[in-house]
Amino acid sequence: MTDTTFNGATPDDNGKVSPGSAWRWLLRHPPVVTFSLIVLVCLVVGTINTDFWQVSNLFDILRASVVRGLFALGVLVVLASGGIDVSFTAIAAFVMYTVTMLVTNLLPGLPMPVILLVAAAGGACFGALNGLLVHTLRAPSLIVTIGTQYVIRSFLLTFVGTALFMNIPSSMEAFGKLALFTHQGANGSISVLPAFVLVLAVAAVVTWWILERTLIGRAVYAVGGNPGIAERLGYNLRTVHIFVFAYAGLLAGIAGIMHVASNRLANPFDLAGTELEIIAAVVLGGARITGGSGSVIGTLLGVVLITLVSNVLILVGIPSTWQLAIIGVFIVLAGTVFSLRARG
Amino acid sequence: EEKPSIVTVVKVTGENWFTRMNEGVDAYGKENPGVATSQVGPGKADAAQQGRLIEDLVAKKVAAIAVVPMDASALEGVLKRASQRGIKVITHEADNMKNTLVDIEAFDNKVFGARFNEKIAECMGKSGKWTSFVGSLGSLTHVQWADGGSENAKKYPEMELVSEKNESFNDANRAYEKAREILRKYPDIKGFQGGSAIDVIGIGRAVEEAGLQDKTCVFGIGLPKDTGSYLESDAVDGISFWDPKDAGYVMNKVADMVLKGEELKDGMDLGVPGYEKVTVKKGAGEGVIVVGQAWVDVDKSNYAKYPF
Amino acid sequence: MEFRVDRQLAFLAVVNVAVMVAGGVLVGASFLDIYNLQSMAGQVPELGLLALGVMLAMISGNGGIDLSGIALANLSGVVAYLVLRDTVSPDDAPLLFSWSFAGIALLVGLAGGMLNGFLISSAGLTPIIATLGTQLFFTGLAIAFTNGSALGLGYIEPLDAFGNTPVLGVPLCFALFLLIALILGGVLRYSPFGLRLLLLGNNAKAARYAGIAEKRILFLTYTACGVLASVAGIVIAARTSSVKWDYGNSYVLIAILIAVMAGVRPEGGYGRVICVVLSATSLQILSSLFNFMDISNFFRDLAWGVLLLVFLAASGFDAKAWIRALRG
Amino acid sequence: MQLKHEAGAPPQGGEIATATIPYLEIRNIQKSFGGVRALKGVSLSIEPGQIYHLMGENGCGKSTLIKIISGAQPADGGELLIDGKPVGHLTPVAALAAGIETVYQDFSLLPNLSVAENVGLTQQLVAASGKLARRLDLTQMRQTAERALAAVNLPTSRAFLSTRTDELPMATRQLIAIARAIASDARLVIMDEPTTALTKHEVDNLIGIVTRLRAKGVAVLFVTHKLDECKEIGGRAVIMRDGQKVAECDIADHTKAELGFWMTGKVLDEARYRSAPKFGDDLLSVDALSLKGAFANVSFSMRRGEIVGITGLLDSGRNELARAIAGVVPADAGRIRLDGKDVTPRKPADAIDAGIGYVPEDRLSEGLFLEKPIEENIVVPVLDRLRGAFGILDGRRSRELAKRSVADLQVVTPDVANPVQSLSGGNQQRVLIGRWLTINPKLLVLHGPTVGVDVGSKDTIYRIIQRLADEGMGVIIISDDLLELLQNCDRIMVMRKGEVVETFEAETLKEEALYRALVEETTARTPQ
Ligand SMILES: Nc1ncnc2c1ncn2[C@@H]1O[C@H](COP(=O)(O)OP(=O)(O)OP(=O)(O)O)[C@@H](O)[C@H]1O
Ligand SMILES: Nc1ncnc2c1ncn2[C@@H]1O[C@H](COP(=O)(O)OP(=O)(O)OP(=O)(O)O)[C@@H](O)[C@H]1O
Ligand SMILES: [Mg+2]
Ligand SMILES: [Mg+2]
Repeated sequence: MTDTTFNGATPDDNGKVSPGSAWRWLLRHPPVVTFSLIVLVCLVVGTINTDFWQVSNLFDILRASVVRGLFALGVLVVLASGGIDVSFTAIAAFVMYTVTMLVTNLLPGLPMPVILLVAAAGGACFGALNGLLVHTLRAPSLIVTIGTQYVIRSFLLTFVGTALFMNIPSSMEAFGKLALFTHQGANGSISVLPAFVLVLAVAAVVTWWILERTLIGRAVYAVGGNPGIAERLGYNLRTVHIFVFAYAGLLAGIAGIMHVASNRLANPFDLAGTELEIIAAVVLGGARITGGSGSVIGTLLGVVLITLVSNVLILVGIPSTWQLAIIGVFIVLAGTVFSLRARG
Repeated sequence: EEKPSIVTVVKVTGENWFTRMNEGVDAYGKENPGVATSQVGPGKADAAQQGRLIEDLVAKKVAAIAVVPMDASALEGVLKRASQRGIKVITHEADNMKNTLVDIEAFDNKVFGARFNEKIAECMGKSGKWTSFVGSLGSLTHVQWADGGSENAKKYPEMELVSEKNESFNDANRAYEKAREILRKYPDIKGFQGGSAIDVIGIGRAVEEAGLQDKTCVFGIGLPKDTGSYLESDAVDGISFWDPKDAGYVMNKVADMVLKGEELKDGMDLGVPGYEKVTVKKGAGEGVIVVGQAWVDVDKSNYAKYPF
Repeated sequence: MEFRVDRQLAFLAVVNVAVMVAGGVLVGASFLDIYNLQSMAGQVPELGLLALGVMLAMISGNGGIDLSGIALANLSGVVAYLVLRDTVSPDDAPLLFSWSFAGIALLVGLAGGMLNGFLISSAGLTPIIATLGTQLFFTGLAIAFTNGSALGLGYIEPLDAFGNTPVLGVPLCFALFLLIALILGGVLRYSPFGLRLLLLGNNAKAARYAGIAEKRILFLTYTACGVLASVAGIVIAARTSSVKWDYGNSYVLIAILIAVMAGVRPEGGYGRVICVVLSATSLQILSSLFNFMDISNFFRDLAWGVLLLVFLAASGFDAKAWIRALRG
Repeated sequence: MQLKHEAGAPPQGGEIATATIPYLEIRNIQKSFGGVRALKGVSLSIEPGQIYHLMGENGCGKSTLIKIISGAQPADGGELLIDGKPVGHLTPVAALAAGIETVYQDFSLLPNLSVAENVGLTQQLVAASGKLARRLDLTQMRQTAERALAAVNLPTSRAFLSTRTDELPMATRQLIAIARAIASDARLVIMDEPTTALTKHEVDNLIGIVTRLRAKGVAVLFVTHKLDECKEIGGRAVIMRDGQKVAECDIADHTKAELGFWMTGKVLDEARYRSAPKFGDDLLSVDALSLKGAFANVSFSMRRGEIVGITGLLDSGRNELARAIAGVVPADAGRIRLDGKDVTPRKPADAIDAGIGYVPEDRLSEGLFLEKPIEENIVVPVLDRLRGAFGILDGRRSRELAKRSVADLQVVTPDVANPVQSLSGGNQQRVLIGRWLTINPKLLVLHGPTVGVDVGSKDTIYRIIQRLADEGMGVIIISDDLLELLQNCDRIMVMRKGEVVETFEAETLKEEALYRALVEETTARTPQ
């Protein structure tokens, strides 16, 4: 029961944690680690190729971070509760394709907010299903969500459709083209910061608020910290399980729509297979795969880091064939840093 | 039940390209009650899955298999076993395939690539930076087109090929992000040559957003329906393709001929537009390669004529 | 230590037989003829070997899993070929080529496995992160080395024979798979190492207190996973007579599926080789059956997913009943 | 064992008639875990403003009863009434809402949450009656936390409020658990062995808190083994044995001897199991052993056939010392010599090779492979010795070995192939001891050898310990069961704040003296 092995931080008499070394401080604040990595990458790339310092580049990284970011926020919540989810890409694909198709064929005039609502609701339903299964089967969520991923994706492709189609609803296309900032480049080439980055911003704030400022948020961390004790203290595991997966599903639904809107086409084959990369981003943001930790800011940084690494390789002149290997190394390194933290 | 069955195996089920091809396959089946035609394909674009699928068809001992390989070399093994089992093997888009009786190419890929490049050169006034895309470095034809293009570009000393053969992994979004990145590194780039059928979609979007419709020339393979909006906005200047339906039809027809023991003669007419006068040449293995001139060039003016 | 027939084993055996019979009925004799049996057997090893790796990882407990299997398999094939391409000519010395190919592939697998083992046992990464990272890393290397294109080995008699030729009616690669399974089963059941591994997975803390060298065992286990992967890589190269970085990109999840269906406890401490073999074969037979009946591949994946969930539910129930039986 | 009856028949709770309806009434509560009947029908009624001491041997069902009252575990049978109204199954939230606050034996703190959250969240959870879709009131949470922490003399600085609880020492954690219980206005506060980690000073402070609660009409239910504390606090004693309530009475009216008799069912004759020890030559010498944050230069030595007891409060360093000797958490300075050879272990394997066997404190999580056969649990340290041809395990020999030690230690089981899970606590413990006998160790370290084990088994286990010592094995017993130490040891070392402060000859030692040495205050731990 009571494990009395002392970890590094021995409090002095008034129970305050004695200030650790800078290194330990770093380990205690994972987002800082991630941030430093980002700065490092930027400096390296920026010195190799000064074109890196361009507004358009910033815009592109932000744009490319939106869908990933939405996914990552969902994964963060699941990880924090001690679970793991690999079915969100399937959910996103299903929702984005089905919703887009229905809207196009049935009520093309549907305004964007409504579409988003529908997608969010749809995603949440799938997510809730995940949560229910994880809770009732009492099986590792990784395995469960692998199962649901298969079911959802193949249901989509078997019964809903497989055809890529371009004629997405006008409201979605308009939303995708909506510009927040427009920047005139040297050669008169324009680069725009699309408005839908705001969706990520909003999602991030909301997620932060839920996690830090509501009971359910604290309950998520409580369960992630020690489910047995959490239950004994009156936190309802069932609610938490269903919530986290439903929330991940909800964000996935929205992410799917963002993907279509920015892409101006709906392809049911898209997104599949990116789930592990997203989880990696969240872990790079300092969330522990074992649950009970992780922060929104860290997660966003993790996403930026991954996007950065996969977006600057041409600039640096690295053949894109090295991209995966580099990301892999990043994950291993970050993983090591954080495992040190876990033991530190 | 006893009529010989010709099974067409595509890279992946469901993509518009292969859905269109299916029409050709079915069409041939309808016109020729003598044979049963059908099309199958893996649910994921994975050479392994395609291999396993064929493996089972071989075990099932169908009469003929017409394959559009995900990855030609990954199928050599299983197709060898197929022919050992007396199954007639026809391939498409794989002129380096050894274990095939007949490989069907809609056209000579190098020439096709050259034609793209010619168009691009035309459009960009035979000078400036240009680049090429491929679905993946693994897909042979894409690479051949890219090479054909760069070959042709040598004629024009002012044209400079930069960071060639960008992989889009058949994902419009990846193509888009690659294109953005290139536009950033080479702001003055003028020409893009698309590889996979969705490359032009991604490139087109990037160009459109950068507002460089008039400053750039985007050509590549693509389907009219998918590319339409970008043709309209001049983000994509022109696409060429061969009709997958015809390809599917021809594959099955040739398979049928092989089954009947009819021989394929140079210059013969396969009764499908673009394949009226095919050239037959020796293939990488025992088999032959049948080459047509089945390309279709499409631009803003005429894309609406094509229902796919 | 006699041979136990537990529920899972019986169930899987029944499934195998049932699907075979179903095949015989729905498709006819052609499904049961020797050629098809051989062809199905020939397809099992690739996934089967990877699944065995996943099983080992899972048994070792603490969320043990190996996501890097197929990536390492492809990498070992790629490296082996690239090394030999310019040194040994497959046409002049096919036998030498084949053996050295296998040798190098195994070495790569060994190295990759040791990397995983080190990261998990010494650097203390959670298996899922470690193997996720190495998965991308291995795949990345394979891409970088090959520029993403497939490398055809061409026809190399011994390799091809290993991949495809039946000996006494049994495809060689399948025989090898069975042999490996047999050895692995023996090790798990009858060797101190195996027993320690199972105990470690059952309760890591107690294992440490009992003097079991946790790190060493974890290291060896993941190293073994790596070697198994490279064997899979050899099989793949032999059967497709080519090597490519993204071959079998859908295998990661299927391998886990097989392991879970075999009743391997994802929490660690329990798993039987024989069950993994049977669950691999049953999946193979089922998917072949679907292909024979040209049922859409999407539908097959749907079936997989449902199967997995059903098995989870079933095993969850089993476990409880089991405990009850013991306590009552 | 014979019972002397002059201790008199135990008085039953019924004897004091109560006019008011009790706040909480428990009727015939039953609970079983698989085989064990942890509670065999317990009834009890709790009056407002009254203090109760739940007493009984380890494993008699105290914690289980508490878990049921606080809704942490459902009862199998019986009923609970609050203010005379039946409440069926209590959920944790329902119990809290009804004003039942609990300090669990394992503290039940959330390791990854801050002190403030651990103390302050529960209240809001209850206010929302378990519904999680609520805003979190940070200021309220902080104020609640500050108030409660102040009450137990813990700092209320922001730094401390935002510390993760898993970074704090045991005593602080236990105080936080207490703070959580008194944070919101409770009607019944349950404390399961709340003083295991506390110094005299902190205990006194706790007693102060209790009296204040009582004054406010709050009922308090203590679980404790420390009779002196009970006497000091006063109130009613509720005595359990083997899952049943055997007595209820006013604690002032009865002597420790009587209480002890009712608890154990036999007169607490301090009769020592230890008789006529014959010591061999020097076996173990520990010098200047230290582990940062746990214990500092501990030195002692012992001879063959000697039994040394080590005791102290929860974070006195006794547990770490035991673990260090066993190599589980290696010491970072000092040396351990066995037979003159330096064997200072870096990991358990080293200790085992050197001939040191360690029976850990927590059987279930540190000792046993619950789902695995008894056989494997026993032979695990000697697998290499059981290798036959080609390094294959020799099944027959390992079975023989297991059978022999099962017989030797009187483990009650039909078949060594059964999972150890199917055994009762006492038997499980004997399996663990059996495991170490297979390496016939020179030194056996027993950490809480009879926790959760009942009288019958205790007796058996003690006799085994004595036999081993007589055979010349050195034995170290780490325990907070003082009687256990007095009955079995030759010497008893008392640790405080990581140092061995006193060493007694057990022969002549009295329990009171030992207890005083245990909780003696040296310096104030927490500033006022
Ligand atoms: N979760 C459980 N599963 C099975 N048996 C249990 C469980 N918890 C307790 N027991 C058993 O129930 C009985 C009562 O346990 P309980 O913890 O109530 O004893 P206790 O009086 O609190 O002992 P201690 O004084 O050591 O805390 C013991 O036999 C114990 O082994
Ligand atoms: N904390 C616990 N968690 C789970 N199971 C427990 C726990 N403690 C005891 N048990 C189970 O409770 C049962 C009896 O435990 P208990 O300690 O009461 O045995 P016992 O009555 O002391 O037996 P013996 O007389 O042999 O000592 C056993 O089946 C044991 O597995
Ligand atoms: Mg207790
Ligand atoms: Mg008993």
